[in-house]
Amino acid sequence: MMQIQKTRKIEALTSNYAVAYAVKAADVDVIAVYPITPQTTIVEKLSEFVANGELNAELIHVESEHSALSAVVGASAAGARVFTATSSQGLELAHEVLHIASGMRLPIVMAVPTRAVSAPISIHNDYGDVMNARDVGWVIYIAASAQEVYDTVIQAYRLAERALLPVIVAYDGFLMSHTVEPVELNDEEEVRKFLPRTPRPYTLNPRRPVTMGPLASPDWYYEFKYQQVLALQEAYKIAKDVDAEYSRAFGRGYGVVEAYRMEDADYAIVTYGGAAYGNAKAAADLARERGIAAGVVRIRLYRPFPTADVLKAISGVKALAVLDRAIMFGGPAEGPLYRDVATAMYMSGLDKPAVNVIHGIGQRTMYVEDLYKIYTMLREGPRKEVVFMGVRI
Amino acid sequence: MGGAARGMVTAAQVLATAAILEGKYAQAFPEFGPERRGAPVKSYLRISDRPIYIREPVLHPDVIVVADQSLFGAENPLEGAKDTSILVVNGVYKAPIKTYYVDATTLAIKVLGRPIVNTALIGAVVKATGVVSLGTVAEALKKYFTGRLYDLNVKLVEMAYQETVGL
Amino acid sequence: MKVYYKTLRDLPREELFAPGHRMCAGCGAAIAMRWITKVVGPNAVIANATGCVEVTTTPYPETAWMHPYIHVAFENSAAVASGVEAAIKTLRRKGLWDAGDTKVVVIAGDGGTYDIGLQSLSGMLERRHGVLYILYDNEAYMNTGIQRSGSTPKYAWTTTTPVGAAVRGKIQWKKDIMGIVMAHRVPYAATASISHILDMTNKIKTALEYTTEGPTFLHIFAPCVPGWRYPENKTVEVARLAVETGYFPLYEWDHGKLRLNPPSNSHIDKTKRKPLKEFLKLQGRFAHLTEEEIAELEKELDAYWQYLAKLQTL
Amino acid sequence: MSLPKATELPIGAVVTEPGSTRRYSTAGWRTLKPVIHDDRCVRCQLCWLYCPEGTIAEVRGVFKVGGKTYDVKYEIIYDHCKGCGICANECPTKAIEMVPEAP
Repeated sequence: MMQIQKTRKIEALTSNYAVAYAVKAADVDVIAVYPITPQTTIVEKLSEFVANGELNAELIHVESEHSALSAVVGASAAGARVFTATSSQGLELAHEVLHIASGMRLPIVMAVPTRAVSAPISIHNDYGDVMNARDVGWVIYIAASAQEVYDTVIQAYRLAERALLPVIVAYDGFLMSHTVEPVELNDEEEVRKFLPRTPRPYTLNPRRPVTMGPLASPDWYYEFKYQQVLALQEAYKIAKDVDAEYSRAFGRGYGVVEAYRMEDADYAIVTYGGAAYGNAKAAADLARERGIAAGVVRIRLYRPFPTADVLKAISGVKALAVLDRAIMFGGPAEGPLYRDVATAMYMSGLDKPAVNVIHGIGQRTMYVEDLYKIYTMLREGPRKEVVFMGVRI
Repeated sequence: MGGAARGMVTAAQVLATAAILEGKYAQAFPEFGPERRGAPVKSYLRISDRPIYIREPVLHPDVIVVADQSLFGAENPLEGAKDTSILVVNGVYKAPIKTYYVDATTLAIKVLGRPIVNTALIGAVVKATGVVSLGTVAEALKKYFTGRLYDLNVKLVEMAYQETVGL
Repeated sequence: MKVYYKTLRDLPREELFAPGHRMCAGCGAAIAMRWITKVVGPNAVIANATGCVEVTTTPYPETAWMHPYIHVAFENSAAVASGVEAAIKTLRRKGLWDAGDTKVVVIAGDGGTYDIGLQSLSGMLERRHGVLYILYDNEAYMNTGIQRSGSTPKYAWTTTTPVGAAVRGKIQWKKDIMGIVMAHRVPYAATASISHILDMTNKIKTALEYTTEGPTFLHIFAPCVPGWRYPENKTVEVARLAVETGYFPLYEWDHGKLRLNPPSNSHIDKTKRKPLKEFLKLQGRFAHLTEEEIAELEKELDAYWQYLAKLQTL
Repeated sequence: MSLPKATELPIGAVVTEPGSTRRYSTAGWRTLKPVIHDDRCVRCQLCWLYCPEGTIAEVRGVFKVGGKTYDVKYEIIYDHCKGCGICANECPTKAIEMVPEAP
């Protein structure tokens, strides 16, 4: 026991710094980033690593997020291990290239400390940005602690390079990106063993010339899109394997879905991200103190959607609420995760009362008491319509 | 709570770092805005022996640190205070709860030559709470300062620790 | 420029750009591509912006390219090339690149350079990536069916600058892209025309070699048969007249010095230039021009030459 | 024609065979085709130089034409000639003639 404690290296880091440490451990070759709040401290830390010679990488200070993602597409196509990061408007500006990166099957890793999208402009946190990128063929993780952010970036490289898919590692802007927490860092040599350099089938190399990004006519285009469907399906399995392998190597694992006090829960909140999950756990504790069998399910792997694991996690409850931190306007329900959960339930014939609660928009404080109320609401019989919690109506 | 330029975000981070170095769990986060230097800013800190998952602002703090007297006019730093809460204040202020005083501004000017009070207030918090040791604070400061500035800040923490008075 | 090819006999013989591509019969850009690929040689990565060249050369499952080639989008070829260059640099440093001294070349049209791609081009130039950026200029968005661009000359007809009773063609002047590039203090930038192959190939090679110092830029004049409305056998003739009338001067910016190249080096003297009309009259896009309008264009061309003359003295 | 299935194609729409447009003949694009009258050809190379398709081949050898001996001869690869006529237009000795395609 003493020995283990001796070798553990625990640092006080924000989630943004945790990303930078993971990128350094992964021996990334090319980084292209553009400053945007709350992502900026990632690139500041990485710049420091490069300046100090701790990270042997080219850091491209691009002139926009569109170019940031374009540059890492080019670098990844050339066979380099790459990294970029952005938030909010930056992710929106790069949106075009998101589709291209996944269409070209490039193993890019991008960190997204999430932030509300304009207008009006807000630098604060919600998931309006990354939810706009949820269906573009990227794998998306949503982490809930600085430790998990660190671990997930490393896992993301392994998954990306095995599935040949780009990966977003998202987490709460400010609420995590700027929050100092304990993070246990891995030995960098061990991380490099966990992330061996495996040759990719195609790269831009004059010794083996290929054409990337061609024109596909109606006779061909659909097949490549279907390939992406299969790749995302496969990534579900790979993500589980990678998490298990990581857990064996470094002693920390998360699964693709995390459940809190769900063993005997009658009512569940299903959600994502650090603040929603942490506060929902506190609310579940409170609810249990007050006699409600409450639990929380957290979606860690958001794309591909872990349908089987989610359905399993909620199979025993009487009713559930899906707590969303983004508004997708004009749909049958405004919460993106709710649509996923409802679709998954419908497709599997699972019929349970399920309500969509939206909260934490533009970093409106989600008090534990608010989330506790979700449990009482579920007990009383959930409403059909979407609940916009915390807004003045 | 303090003006942004007074480094209250860093102060909370240093304390969190010290707690983590001592094997505790900690969480330090500022309340953010696009404000520039000098605007009031709140910074939160939780320290625990168990993992911390709650990510709510600290509603009922055990310790309230006020870096700038003027905030008592503009804000209410004692909002949410419990009977058992402790106030650590730069200068003199009469509050209805247990209060620790330190003239952080004078100390900072004396040591750093500038009225940057955050590290002085770290010393005051350590005196008031004993939540971490001065030794680990000095260790934690290494992550935030180097060279001469590090030496001066360690000195400032120690001086503030000595000069903090509880009433 | 350095002279790598003194006569046509010195030019590289190997074809590195496959036929069977779907560019129009008589395409000026196709001539440029043939010579770019030959001169650049096999050890290079090509990053291509969306445009005519891109769609006509990569009809899946075929490609005209013999080089490693990447197309990502319209506005970002300079950013993509920045990433490729950075990747090769790091991988070489780490001993993970097995192809030696690989060059990076961008090929983009005027839409992808003057307009939508200007920002990423500027970023690449400012960051001084060792990339050769080649603009093939056909003076409009030809890929989408002849719409005006920042490069379209004044009074030219396009589908978005039609000739009507109130407005007759494009009402603005062509943007000075070379001036914009030169303002980035690149080591080397030059203009070239598909009609003057020795000049063009020596400039491609010079610009390629100078990428060891930073970004270099070539502005290649490439006439477009359907867009300019001339017979498809006249492509080289039109390009040659563009040079001989002074409409498209051949010059180079070599480490801060501007030098006019033959035959343009004699063209500061107006009498040495053929009348602009000879270039205009071959093309349907200028068929509506009145004598007054031609006179205005000539006047503006004179002013441009005076500007070049001044630049040459710097 | 039966095309490959999604799972049989290289991932990411990568084209793995360089220069493979060569398989596609553009001969059908022509209405007129160039014919080189070798006796009038002075080997100036301009047709080879300006061909947008690279379909004018330089054939090395010993060629005796009208009392002159050349080490090269130019031949058109008709599979890829689109019949644009630039070669004929640029030829200084009018050695290339554009003739209608045989019906």
